[in-house]
Amino acid sequence: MTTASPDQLRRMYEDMVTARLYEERLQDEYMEGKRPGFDISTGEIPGELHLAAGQEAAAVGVCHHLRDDDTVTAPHRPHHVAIAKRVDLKRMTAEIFGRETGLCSGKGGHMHLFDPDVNFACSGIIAEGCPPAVGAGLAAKKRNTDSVAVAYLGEGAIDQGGFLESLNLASVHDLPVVFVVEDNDWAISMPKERVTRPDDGSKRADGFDMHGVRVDSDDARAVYEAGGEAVGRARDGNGPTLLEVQVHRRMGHFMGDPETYRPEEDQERAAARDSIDRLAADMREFGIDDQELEEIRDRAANRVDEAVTWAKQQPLPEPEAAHDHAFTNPPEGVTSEEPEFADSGAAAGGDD
Amino acid sequence: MTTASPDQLRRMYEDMVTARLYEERLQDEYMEGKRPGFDISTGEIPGELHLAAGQEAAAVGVCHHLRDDDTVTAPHRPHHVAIAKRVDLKRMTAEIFGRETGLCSGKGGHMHLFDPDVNFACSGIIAEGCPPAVGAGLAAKKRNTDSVAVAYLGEGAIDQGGFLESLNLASVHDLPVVFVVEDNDWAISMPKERVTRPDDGSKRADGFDMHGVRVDSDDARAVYEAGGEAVGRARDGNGPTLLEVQVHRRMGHFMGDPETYRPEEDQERAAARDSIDRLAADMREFGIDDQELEEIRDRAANRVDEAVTWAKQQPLPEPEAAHDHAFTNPPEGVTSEEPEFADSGAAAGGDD
Amino acid sequence: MSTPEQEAVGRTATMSDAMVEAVAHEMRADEEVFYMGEDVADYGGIFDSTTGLLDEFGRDRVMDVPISETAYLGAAVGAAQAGMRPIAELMFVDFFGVAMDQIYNQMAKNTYMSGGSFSVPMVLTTAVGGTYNDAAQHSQTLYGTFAHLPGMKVVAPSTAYDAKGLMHNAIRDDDPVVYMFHKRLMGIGWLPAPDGPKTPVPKEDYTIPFGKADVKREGDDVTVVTLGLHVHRALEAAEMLADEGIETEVIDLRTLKPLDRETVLESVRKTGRLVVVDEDYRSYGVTGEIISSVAEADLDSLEAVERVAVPDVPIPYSRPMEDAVIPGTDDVAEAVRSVGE
Amino acid sequence: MSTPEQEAVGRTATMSDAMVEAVAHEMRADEEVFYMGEDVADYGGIFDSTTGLLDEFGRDRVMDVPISETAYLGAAVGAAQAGMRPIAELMFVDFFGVAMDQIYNQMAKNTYMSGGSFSVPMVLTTAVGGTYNDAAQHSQTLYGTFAHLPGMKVVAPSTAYDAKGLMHNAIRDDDPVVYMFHKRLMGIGWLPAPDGPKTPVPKEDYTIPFGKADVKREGDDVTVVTLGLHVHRALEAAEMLADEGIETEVIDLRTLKPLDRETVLESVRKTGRLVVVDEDYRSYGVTGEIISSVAEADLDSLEAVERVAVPDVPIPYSRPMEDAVIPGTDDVAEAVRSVGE
Ligand SMILES: Cc1ncc(C[n+]2csc(CCOP(=O)(O)OP(=O)(O)O)c2C)c(N)n1
Ligand SMILES: Cc1ncc(C[n+]2csc(CCOP(=O)(O)OP(=O)(O)O)c2C)c(N)n1
Ligand SMILES: [Mg+2]
Ligand SMILES: [Mg+2]
Repeated sequence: MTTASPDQLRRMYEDMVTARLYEERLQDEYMEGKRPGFDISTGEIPGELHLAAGQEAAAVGVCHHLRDDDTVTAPHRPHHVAIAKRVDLKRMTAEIFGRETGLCSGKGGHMHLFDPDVNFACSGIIAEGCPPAVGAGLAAKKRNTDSVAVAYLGEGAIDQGGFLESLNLASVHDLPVVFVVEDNDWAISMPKERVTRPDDGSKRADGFDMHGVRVDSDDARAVYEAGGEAVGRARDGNGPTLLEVQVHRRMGHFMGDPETYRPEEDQERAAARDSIDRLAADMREFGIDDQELEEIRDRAANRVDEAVTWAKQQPLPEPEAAHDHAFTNPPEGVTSEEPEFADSGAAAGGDD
Repeated sequence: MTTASPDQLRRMYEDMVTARLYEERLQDEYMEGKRPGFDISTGEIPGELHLAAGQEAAAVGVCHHLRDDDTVTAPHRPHHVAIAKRVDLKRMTAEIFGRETGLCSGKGGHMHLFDPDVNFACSGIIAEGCPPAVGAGLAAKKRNTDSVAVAYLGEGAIDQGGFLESLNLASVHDLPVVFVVEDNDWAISMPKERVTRPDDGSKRADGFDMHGVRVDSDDARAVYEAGGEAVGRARDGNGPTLLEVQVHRRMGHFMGDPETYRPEEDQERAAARDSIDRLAADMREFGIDDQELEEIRDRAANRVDEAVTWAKQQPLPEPEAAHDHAFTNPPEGVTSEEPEFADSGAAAGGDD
Repeated sequence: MSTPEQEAVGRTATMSDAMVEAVAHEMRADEEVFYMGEDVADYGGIFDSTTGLLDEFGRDRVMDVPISETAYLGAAVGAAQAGMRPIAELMFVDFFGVAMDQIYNQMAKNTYMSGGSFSVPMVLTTAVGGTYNDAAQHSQTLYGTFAHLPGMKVVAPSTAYDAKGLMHNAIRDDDPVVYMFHKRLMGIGWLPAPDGPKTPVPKEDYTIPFGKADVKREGDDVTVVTLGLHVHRALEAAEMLADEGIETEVIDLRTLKPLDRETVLESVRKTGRLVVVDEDYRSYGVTGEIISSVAEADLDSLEAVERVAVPDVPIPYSRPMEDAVIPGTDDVAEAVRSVGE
Repeated sequence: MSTPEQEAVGRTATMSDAMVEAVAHEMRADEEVFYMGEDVADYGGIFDSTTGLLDEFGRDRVMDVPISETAYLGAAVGAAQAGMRPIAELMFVDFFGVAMDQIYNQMAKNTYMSGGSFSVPMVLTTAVGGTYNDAAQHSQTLYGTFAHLPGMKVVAPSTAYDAKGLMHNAIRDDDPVVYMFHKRLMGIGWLPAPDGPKTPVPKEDYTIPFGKADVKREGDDVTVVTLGLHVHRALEAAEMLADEGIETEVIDLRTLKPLDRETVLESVRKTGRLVVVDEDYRSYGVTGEIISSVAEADLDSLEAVERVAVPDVPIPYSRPMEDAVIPGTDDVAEAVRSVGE
């Protein structure tokens, strides 16, 4: 069993606080310039924004077992996972602000963050990050390295074919892949029980002869233990795991979501179950005092502020930059010349 | 438990023999004109041909619990299921021969047989008949009738998203749907264990909180019992079932398949396990004598011969018929007239 | 203050209101009509496509579905083949790839493959379009992709009036109709629409035929053919150009399948100059089809052509780049000027 | 008996042999190249796309995969992003709908969305085309569908010589390439090819650039632009027409993305008459793109145009109807005559 050490608790706490403060800051920045009357197409941060406040435990609990050469794919709600996977926070923030020096030169945005240095990628299409994660696992196996791949998805995504097919492919080849389902009880406005059976999403694994486990409480330490087992299993060549984690959606599905569909008690319940508070309480039991917690929070706040400040100073891309990067190589491929014997008659279409 | 009565054994035997003779006859007809040197684009029967000899038990064992108003969707290997579901054999054969009076006027062919009279449809795309079957079940539930829907698929199809998503949708709404997996051990050249986990496909149900059962021997009576339970459950509003049935592929995947990938022992093993022989033996135990079996076989042979003879006398479609039937209504929909107040200014695009 | 025309009709409505009104009318008239999609019940549709329907019709007829587009769009096909009349929503057209087999190998082909013995009376509604920085996976129109493939009727309204009449026709039609509504035209609170799409809309039901383009503005100098959001950008450009003395005819295709080649041709015979404006990718799409249709039918009528569309790159996220690739009013005006020279 | 040209090159090969030779060469040269698909191992590919590869390279590099196109094409994307160079086969292009999101929202867009920080060096091979009565779900080319969507290079060879050189380029390219091979051209035992695709093929490796059309036959009277199987039908028509005194220039596009508009334009400037022949659906596709490209670039060069393609219906099963919808040699000849008038 991988119990988190006090130092590991500190690291988790720091990343979780960073992620929380980051989301809260982005929320403010996003709303700025969109009012009055919330116009999604105005303001400093363009486009949709899906924030993950309340889901931090699922990010750190698994990603803190990962190395830079391990791959993570995240869905439309990626920031907390990116932070736990050590994605460059400044360039990620610049990307979210649509700036030229962003991770993707402003082309990707908040749902499509890519950082090759830590093998992090996103997709805004439900569950479609799963197959590429399986592919990263496959590459590791073929190359005989001990890298692993982790695919994050929401509990609403476990009804999607791309996820389900991935379970079989990972299982039949015993690939080093961990699927992490963040169960925040909601898929936009749809409560889990309206659209999915069974309630415990980790049971999906049973139909694929695969390890499945659910962490039934929003507890970073518990996730860390389950994540350690799953990542360890993958790294040691013992196959994939489906890990579901109970988290809580503290904000709307996306910014601007009125949440009129959501009972107030549910919102209150989610607000009351804060994995960060829980972890802080645990840390105190380990003798980590309030002052140290405060220091960590300050450090996190500074880091967030630095990233946002830096990002906002970055230039917007030139309009013409839109035409770059459709391809890595030139359109014609690795050559622009016809081969030499083209004139030998071989190119002329044969002997008919 | 739905044990098959002697009369039911007779009915199953007749349909199974009909299906077997039908496939053998089609094989001959198909090969005719394709030799020497097997050219798939010549001969009386156009296109690919996937025959189901050896899979008859799975067809009759389930379909003999069905009524005309129950829906069946079949995959690329549909003839035995069509026969068990009482699809018009003459018009089906004419369709396979590409004739004008075929079920689909020659437009569909052997992988795309449609018979609205008995609610039978096909798709040649793996597993993609599942969602429409779920839709038929949904319609039954909405209309509060007790019709059921059955989707057939091969064991290779249980890795496909369309099937897996259908399990959840049927389960979460308790729909009257039965998924029947015909496990013939092979998906073209790929043995089951190379591509799918687990071995027992009915276990897929476990991940969706749904009834799953496997009939582990190629035995029409056993399938009839399991099929009765599954169809009964659906008809009584108690939800879907995933039923896997062991069958045997006695021929190549499609006609012309050299089966060089398939060990000879496997071919011999499949040939030795004939569900028709097995059923005949059982019938003798019930006191049905050889003469009666012979009579049934003769009747079946006549029916097949009649259908093929009739089909071959049918005219080919006119080339121009290719342009019909893209739509049921005219391209413009239910009207070809602009509405009357179109001139009132409303049509002009408003007040800007 | 309403104009006399609006008085005649009764009131104006947003495109979303007009669409929902048509759906509600058909649901009242026929119990077999139902709506399924993600977030269409309590939420009322992410883009206001089902506002209020749950209250009136209940969960059985306004169904939230799992995020399983293949399963539920395919279920719509199955229910339609059983004689019901489902309306199934694909939240963004950009998601077509997770369900294209049901859309295209089943919904669109089953009528033909069955030789007409099966019908698939369903409507696939889907939101299209960019202009709000939702990046490469949430901003496309994919008009060309859907219009290219046979078996589906493809509708893309630009005004509330058209949206309602086309929706009535779509639901009553026995064939599969892909109904593409542009997010920017719906009149959603958080995504302000231009002025154009909010039009007078009769309260009663009415049907607009597919395959009849609508001349939204008459003009003798240049023909602009377009659809969806860009009808309004073209109209705006036409206003600017009128000041310069160029009279632009603006044709709103309204449907891509069937395509009203006749109206386009007639206009080009008058103007000789053709600009096609499209929010989809430039190559192998709408602009090519319109221009070559005219070229094939009457090459001599053509004096100058130009196309204005998204260059062949995915839609970028950041605003300056998105603005660069999605044709703006200025781009339309410039193209009109250039063919007018 | 071989011609002097063949002697120079060494030998002739079928298109399938030429493709496999290129794949095998690249697999020998680079351990990171591997092939995945259904029935690509023991079977050697339903359309002979992988004959013999299992024997040489073993199961780890020639992988049979589950019938899960989304999962394994997506896995190819993931492996490619990790720096490997997968070749992944979609058995028939008609199955694209079960995996289009991986193909188009991931494979094709990730390079762009990442601002070039990720590459997706993979080849998606897929079989296209009809002429053997495989009906609506197994006979399409879908050239237009793939060419319309940005981010993929799209290749469709018509001869063994081209197939090999284009395959080498496809595998070495750091970008996603969709390599569409026509079943009827492969030289499969059970689906006899016409004479044309079997050409002299050099034994050594060589690369043919994308975006260079090949003038397969020169002629001054009419330009025929086409690709794939229809290159051979056009060449056959050209032979017939030559007897009538009409000299046809036949341009083989070879790749749809990038598209060599220059070669087409040059030819039309010479002939003034343009026929585009396509085995895909007529509307919103290849024919429209070629014609409008010329119209846009040099309208005056065009004296007459015609398109020959599959009318906008699914492919019917029965032979007389399939023959009616897939353009034949006679259809091409007739179109050439009609623009030549
Ligand atoms: C294939 C597809 N269908 C629908 C959507 C629209 N969509 C975006 S997020 C979302 C809900 C996802 O719910 P869940 O997986 O639980 O993740 P959460 O948002 O709760 O984190 C939906 C339906 C999409 N992006 N892709
Ligand atoms: C989506 C899709 N992928 C691949 C195919 C090609 N294909 C046709 S049949 C078949 C094998 C199916 O195996 P199984 O489901 O076991 O059915 P069986 O042929 O054994 O009856 C394959 C791969 C297809 N038709 N559709
Ligand atoms: Mg959720
Ligand atoms: Mg099988």
